[in-house]
Amino acid sequence: MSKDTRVETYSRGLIEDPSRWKDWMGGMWAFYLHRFTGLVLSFYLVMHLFVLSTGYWMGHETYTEVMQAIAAPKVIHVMELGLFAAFVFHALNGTRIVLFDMMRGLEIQEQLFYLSVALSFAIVVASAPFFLLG
Amino acid sequence: MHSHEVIVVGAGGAGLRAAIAAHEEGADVALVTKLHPVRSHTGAAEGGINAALKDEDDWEDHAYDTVKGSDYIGDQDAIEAMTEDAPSEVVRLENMGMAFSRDEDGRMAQRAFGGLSFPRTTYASDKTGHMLLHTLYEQVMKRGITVYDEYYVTRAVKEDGECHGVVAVDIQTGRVEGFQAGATIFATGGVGEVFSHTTNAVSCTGDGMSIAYRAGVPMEDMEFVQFHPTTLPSTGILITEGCRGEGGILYNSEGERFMFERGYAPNDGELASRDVVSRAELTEVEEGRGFEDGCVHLDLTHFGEEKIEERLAQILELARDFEDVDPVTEPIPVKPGQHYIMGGIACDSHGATELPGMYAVGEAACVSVHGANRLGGNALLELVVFGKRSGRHAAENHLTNTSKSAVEDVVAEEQSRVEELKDRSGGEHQSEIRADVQEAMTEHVNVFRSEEGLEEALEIVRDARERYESVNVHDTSDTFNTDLVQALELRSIIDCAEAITLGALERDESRGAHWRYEHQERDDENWLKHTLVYPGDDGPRVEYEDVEIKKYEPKVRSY
Amino acid sequence: MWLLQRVTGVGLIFLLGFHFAVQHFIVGATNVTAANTVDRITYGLIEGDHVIPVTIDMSAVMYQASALLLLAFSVFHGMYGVHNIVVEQNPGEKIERLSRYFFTVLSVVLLIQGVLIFYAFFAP
Amino acid sequence: MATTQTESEADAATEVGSVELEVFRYVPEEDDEPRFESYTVDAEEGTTVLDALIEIRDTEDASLTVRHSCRMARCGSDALYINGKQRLACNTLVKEVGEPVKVEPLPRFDVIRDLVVDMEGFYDRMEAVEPWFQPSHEPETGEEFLQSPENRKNIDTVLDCIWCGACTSSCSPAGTDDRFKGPAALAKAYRFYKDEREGEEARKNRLRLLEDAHGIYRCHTQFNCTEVCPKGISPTEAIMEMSRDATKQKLAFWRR
Repeated sequence: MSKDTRVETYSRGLIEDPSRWKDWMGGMWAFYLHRFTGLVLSFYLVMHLFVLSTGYWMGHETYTEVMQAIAAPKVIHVMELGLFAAFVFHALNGTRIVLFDMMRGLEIQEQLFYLSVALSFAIVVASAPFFLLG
Repeated sequence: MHSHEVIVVGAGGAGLRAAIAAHEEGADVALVTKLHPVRSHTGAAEGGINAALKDEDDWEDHAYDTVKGSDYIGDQDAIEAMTEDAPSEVVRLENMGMAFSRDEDGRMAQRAFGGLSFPRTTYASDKTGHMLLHTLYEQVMKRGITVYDEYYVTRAVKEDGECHGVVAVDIQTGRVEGFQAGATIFATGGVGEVFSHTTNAVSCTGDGMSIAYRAGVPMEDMEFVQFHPTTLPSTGILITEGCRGEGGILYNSEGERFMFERGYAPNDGELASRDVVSRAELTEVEEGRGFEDGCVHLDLTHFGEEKIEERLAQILELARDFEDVDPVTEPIPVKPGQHYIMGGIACDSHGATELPGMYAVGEAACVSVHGANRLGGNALLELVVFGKRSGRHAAENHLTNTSKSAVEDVVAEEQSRVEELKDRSGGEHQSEIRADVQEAMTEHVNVFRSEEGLEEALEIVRDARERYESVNVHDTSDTFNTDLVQALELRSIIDCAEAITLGALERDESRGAHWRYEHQERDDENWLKHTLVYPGDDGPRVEYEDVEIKKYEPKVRSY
Repeated sequence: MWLLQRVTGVGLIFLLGFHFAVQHFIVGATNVTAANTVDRITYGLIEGDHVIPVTIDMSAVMYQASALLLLAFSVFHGMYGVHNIVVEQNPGEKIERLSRYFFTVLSVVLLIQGVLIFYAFFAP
Repeated sequence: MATTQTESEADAATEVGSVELEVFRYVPEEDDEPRFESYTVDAEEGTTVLDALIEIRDTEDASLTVRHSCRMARCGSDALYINGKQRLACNTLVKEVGEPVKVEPLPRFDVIRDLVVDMEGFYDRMEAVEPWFQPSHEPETGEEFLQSPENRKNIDTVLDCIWCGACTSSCSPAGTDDRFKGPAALAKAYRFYKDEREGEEARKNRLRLLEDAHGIYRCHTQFNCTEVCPKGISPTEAIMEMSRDATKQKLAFWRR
């Protein structure tokens, strides 16, 4: 860690960190899930705007064709449901974090995490038909 | 090779305070310590720090209490110096940011303690030592004082009757390094590891005393070892005197409040001084009125949870974690355990020893303010008062003609001693010898001492010294070799154990913490004097020195 | 910035929630055409004739505001979030600065692109 | 375990029997890579992990290296990673963590040897928050700063920090970002931040010191630090309060 250490030290490296996932406690899961879903959503945002840009650069016809083509395969619907799940969890856990910022619920942080997971799950299951059928 | 004007060995409360004082006097000062400063055992002190802060209180009463507590063998000039400085030094700590517990009016709170005529023990919950240690270390960081942590000092460099610094093993790398200094202050703490049942950390091995002793400076009053009346039976962990100060009660197995009912201390009861309470407890146990494990019960259940949590939070934690007892609802089993050594490196009230350039302070020193028995709350006070005095004195009077080559010579000698230790084969492991010494000392040189037992202990200790000649270090690594460090520490333990036992054997009277079966009375005619143990060619040599008596003539001591 | 991340985050819960509701609960992903996109952006008219059969005719300005806010908030929240992950690896001043430039530029590009898309379907 | 066996409770009170420990070993002169070594020791009801390690060192393998000193959870030397969590070896009972007891040095710290890690970086972090008292004014001789008992009580828990490093070891942002001071140092800063003796100016300075890009806002409320702290401190809470205050202060900039 420090440069002015007297002895050679052995660094176990960062690989240690995720490899200990079995030991993670609630807060740690919340953090990694939040981060992961955040990355997914950000990546989607970039791609989404890229796809939509056909509407500007290639005209309305092409836009409609592209949108229809993308939405056609069933697997896309499942992925969209996944995206929605990411959003719901990120939003609920984000609410949990904002609560902490306001110094609320610090003692029940772990329960709040489980609550946000459970709520996300419920919302996603309830919404699934719209994605898979629509 | 490092060179500083003042080197402080040991970074507990006394060492840190001395370093700060020396730095304030403008000296180039560095701390050399075998533990990182915040790991020091000062942090485990619980109860508080005595000072006559209040208007109704008087430092001279504090001085009298201390003299009486010392069983009249404390040097009264030093005691007066300490108690007079106490209020300003405690305020100084507050000004450094120390978080004392507070009264309603926002001033520092004080509570009652054993052997004191006024509730003058200033405290920070039951973590006073922790707060003190951290506050002082914060000030060391602020001042940018150099700290060499995890260096084990093995020897003082002595040439032409002066101390030119020390030599230490860098525990992390195994290298032997020299520290040249115009003044070396030993603040290395106590000797708990001499005993098996102790409140002390395993690092309290009396290194400083042994090093100074080997440089020709005597150990003073080593036979006066304090046994704290309330330690946990399984681990020896300290249960603060603050428990009794706040109103905790000691019961025997017959439900008697024996301190009163059996007449040990008809006036002060549980708040008699520590030697009195420890003896009372053991007497109860020996007469069959104890609990399992040789314990009595310390009852706090009448306090209610809130008070315990506020004032004795740590006790709650310790009793629950280490003894599986909940002090809120049940009494804590306690028994006496080694806690403190009143003796140490002989020095004057500026911490200066016979050897120019060498100082001692804190538990490692014997200024003699505690005499035959230390009062609770006076140890932390000693640290700050004499820490300041010795640091200041050392900064003003350090030697200027120290020799670099003398240090280098000793580095080479110590280097080969360490190499030789590691290369050895055969012989016993240090842990076996250490355990034998500890057991013998706990068996025979405990609260009650008999001539026969002391002689047996002395024999075992001397035998251990012979066995140590061929001690074997199994670990040959250079990196963080704790096996080596412990082997080196063992020699200090043996040195101290021998001085303690020898002093106890010679002193055929009972005074303060020293109690002899054959001579149960105090003998002021023959023994109003300090024991000095010098190293000699064929074993230690004992000499005596008169006690400094000023205002307070010895009289019968009762609580 | 930290606060802004919080504010946009909370805002996004509603904006993105609305967006999802429109796209997947009312219109349905398979039914996106240029025509209904134009309807929404120009007139604030959301026709749910596929999944949930409701028709919302909200104020055009409201819809436009929500769409543009969604764009701004999501671009900021997303890009600043990813930048933070980079910073947190303590990659050194240089890469940190590069990351800041990169995500700033990317954000601007995304914003412009978003506005252009908006413009493409704004046809009163 | 023992609580369900009502019959043999008296026996179970003293004997737990032999316990297996898997201990992380790395001696730089001998090992290129760390390895795990198995030991078996006899344990009693009250045997702590530290007791077991000392037993191994004294009787089986003298080369096993671990920092320890006070044995009473005060010096903070022996924070280790025991069965998946940062704990103090001296107040962790062997029987409470389950077998085998897997003992590793603190994660995210570099290893010097065996269970001994390099604490220098940790100490640097502690020092970086200027953890010393900065009073509102220079006191006159003998003047004592006043502090209300309530204010003193507010900082009681954070004052108890023993610098063991368990929290900082558990914190992922502190692991990846050297410049993030980590939970221990920030809790230490909070100890002064909340101390009313320091005054308004010092409070503002303390926040200013903490709120750069690698400062308090790096906290991701993982709560690992709070979970592992052997002294029951919640650094997360301290950090949240300071970041809230820092934000408020910034928002109110036009009022000044």
